[in-house]
Amino acid sequence: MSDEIENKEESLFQAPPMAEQERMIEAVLFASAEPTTLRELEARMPHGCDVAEAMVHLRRRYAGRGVQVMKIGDAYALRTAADLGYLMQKETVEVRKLSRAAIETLAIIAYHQPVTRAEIEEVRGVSVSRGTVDQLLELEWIRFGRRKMTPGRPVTFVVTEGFLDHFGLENARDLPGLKELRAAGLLENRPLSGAFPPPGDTEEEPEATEGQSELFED
Amino acid sequence: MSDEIENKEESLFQAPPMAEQERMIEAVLFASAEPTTLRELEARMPHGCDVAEAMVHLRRRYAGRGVQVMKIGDAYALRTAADLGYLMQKETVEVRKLSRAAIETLAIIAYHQPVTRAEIEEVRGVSVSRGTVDQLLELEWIRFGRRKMTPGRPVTFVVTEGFLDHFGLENARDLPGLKELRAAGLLENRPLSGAFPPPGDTEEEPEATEGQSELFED
Amino acid sequence: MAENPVDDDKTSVADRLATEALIIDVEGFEGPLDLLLTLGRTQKVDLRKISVLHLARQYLAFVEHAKALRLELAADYLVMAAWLAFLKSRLLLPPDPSEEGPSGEELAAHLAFQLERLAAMRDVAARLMARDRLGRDFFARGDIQMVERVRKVTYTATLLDLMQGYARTRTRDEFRPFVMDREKVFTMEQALERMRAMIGFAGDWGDLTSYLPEGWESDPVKRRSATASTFAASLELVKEGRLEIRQSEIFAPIQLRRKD
Repeated sequence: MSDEIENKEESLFQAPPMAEQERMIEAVLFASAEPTTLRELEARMPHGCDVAEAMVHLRRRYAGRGVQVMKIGDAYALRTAADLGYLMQKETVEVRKLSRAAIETLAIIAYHQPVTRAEIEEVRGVSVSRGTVDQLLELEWIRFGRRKMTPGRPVTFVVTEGFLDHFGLENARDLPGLKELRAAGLLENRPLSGAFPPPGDTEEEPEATEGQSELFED
Repeated sequence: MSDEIENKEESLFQAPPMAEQERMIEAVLFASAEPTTLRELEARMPHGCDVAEAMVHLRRRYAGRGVQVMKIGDAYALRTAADLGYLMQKETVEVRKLSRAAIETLAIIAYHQPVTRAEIEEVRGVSVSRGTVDQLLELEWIRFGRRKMTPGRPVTFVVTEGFLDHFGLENARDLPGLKELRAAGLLENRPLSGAFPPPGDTEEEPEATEGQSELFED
Repeated sequence: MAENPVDDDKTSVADRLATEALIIDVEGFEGPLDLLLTLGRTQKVDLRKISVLHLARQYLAFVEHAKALRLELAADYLVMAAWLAFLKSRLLLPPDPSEEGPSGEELAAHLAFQLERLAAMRDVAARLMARDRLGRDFFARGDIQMVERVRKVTYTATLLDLMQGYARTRTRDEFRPFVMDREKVFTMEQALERMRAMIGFAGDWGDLTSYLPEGWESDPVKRRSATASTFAASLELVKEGRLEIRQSEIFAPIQLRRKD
């Protein structure tokens, strides 16, 4: 599209009043079960809208209501207020019970992310079974993150937006107790040569990196 | 004496304030998959609530908003305002899973890029249909890369920014390798059938040779 | 109970139950670090001020006890026991200045750190799971009914699909028997195909070895494979009634002739 046409369009379709913009994002958020990013909202709204400002108004309007505007990462979603959960027994979905290993692994990923498999094992002192990671991946609570810039360039795990949504977190920084853990130095990675070695099951490690580097050599 | 007890009981089970009742029906209507009747609402709410009155308040509150309380027969439901339907057009887009062939082709391109069609076929063991490649091009998940400096100078395929965006990757190099997939439980750890299949085990052969001949067809 | 050995017959039910309880206990721990954490908790102090020496003794006693009961202990537990025994000696002996690596104190501090970290992760994991959760405490829109019915098909796939797809193609590769690792294998199908083309010309008795494909005669591995498959293919053709086969005595050359 040439500049000229775009300019014309802008003047032809002036952005709707703020109250109307607020209605619009309200409708869009309402219609989708998944969190919607500001970018997605913008793409859907008429040209020239200030979605961020409309969101401020909308959040204010829903403050204290039975339905809330929740921020999840860069995205927003309407969710019922947590204190009314007891009214919704009919809607409650049975979440698959996670094993203790899966819960701990999830917590380690959330608090230490991005974290490699070897680091998870270091913290837990046992090897991570495949089923555990698999289960968390399938729930879409974790995903692969970028590779570590350490020898072998191991893949890392990070938590997803779905994780934040499920636990009602705006941000991974809002994880309970994160600040205290960090202040106590418990999130630092301090390997100590000669210390008790992490559990076995490491025979795959070197090979894995080999295969990978081969893949990307050129 | 008995009067006192009765009074006490009444105060114990006093209905929540009207503002709270309004919040409650708001949350229930929002979370319900179907329109909800006043009777159903009543059954879910604490004793002594006046659901009809709360509904009047709620309807008033939503008057003119992007979301409306609609009466459908005897039941109530929250719906987006009819005049904003055009904003939701994108929501009705039918989302389909990519075919297995397309996913595999896409995966091979992502892992081996830049890769030629013949190379994709070699990895997959079957020929790649034109439709599959076209579909991936149309989705803007792959694009043509530079030509290979091999006889025939075949074109190559690479993945796009759009691909990285869709799959939440920063870099195609962050994709986990085969060993890492196995470690995460995404790959069955089936034992490698020996290079020498037992004599009775030849029924797989024809299929395999078929793939092979296809490989060399063009 | 390990102090007065008794006959198997006389072992009391209580003893056996105790033994079993311990097995269950060992299995109830998720590895040595978990066991150490539990032992450490009995000291009832801040994990940072824990007596690693005392902890090491407790752990070693536990392992000794398990051994006395002839329990199978996972290798992990024994590695930890060895390491703790080493740590104990380092803590008890005066530091040797010529020795390389971290001191006993540093090792002990690190172990305390590991235990504290594990305990902290357990704690936050519990807090995380106790949060209000989607689908249990708060809810998404229940009815995602759309107003407009404009249909446009778009395609999607998740990263998991992608990776599983890749895994699928790669494992298929591992199972495809002839691509890489079978260059020295002459399959029966190959032999059969070759023989079918050749037997038309085999009017008189000819040695089996003369039917071996070119380039497969010298390398012993290839020769063996080609001979076996050619022989198997010959038998197949005999069965089909297209070939005759004979051998004058054991280990004598095998001869073939077209059957008309």
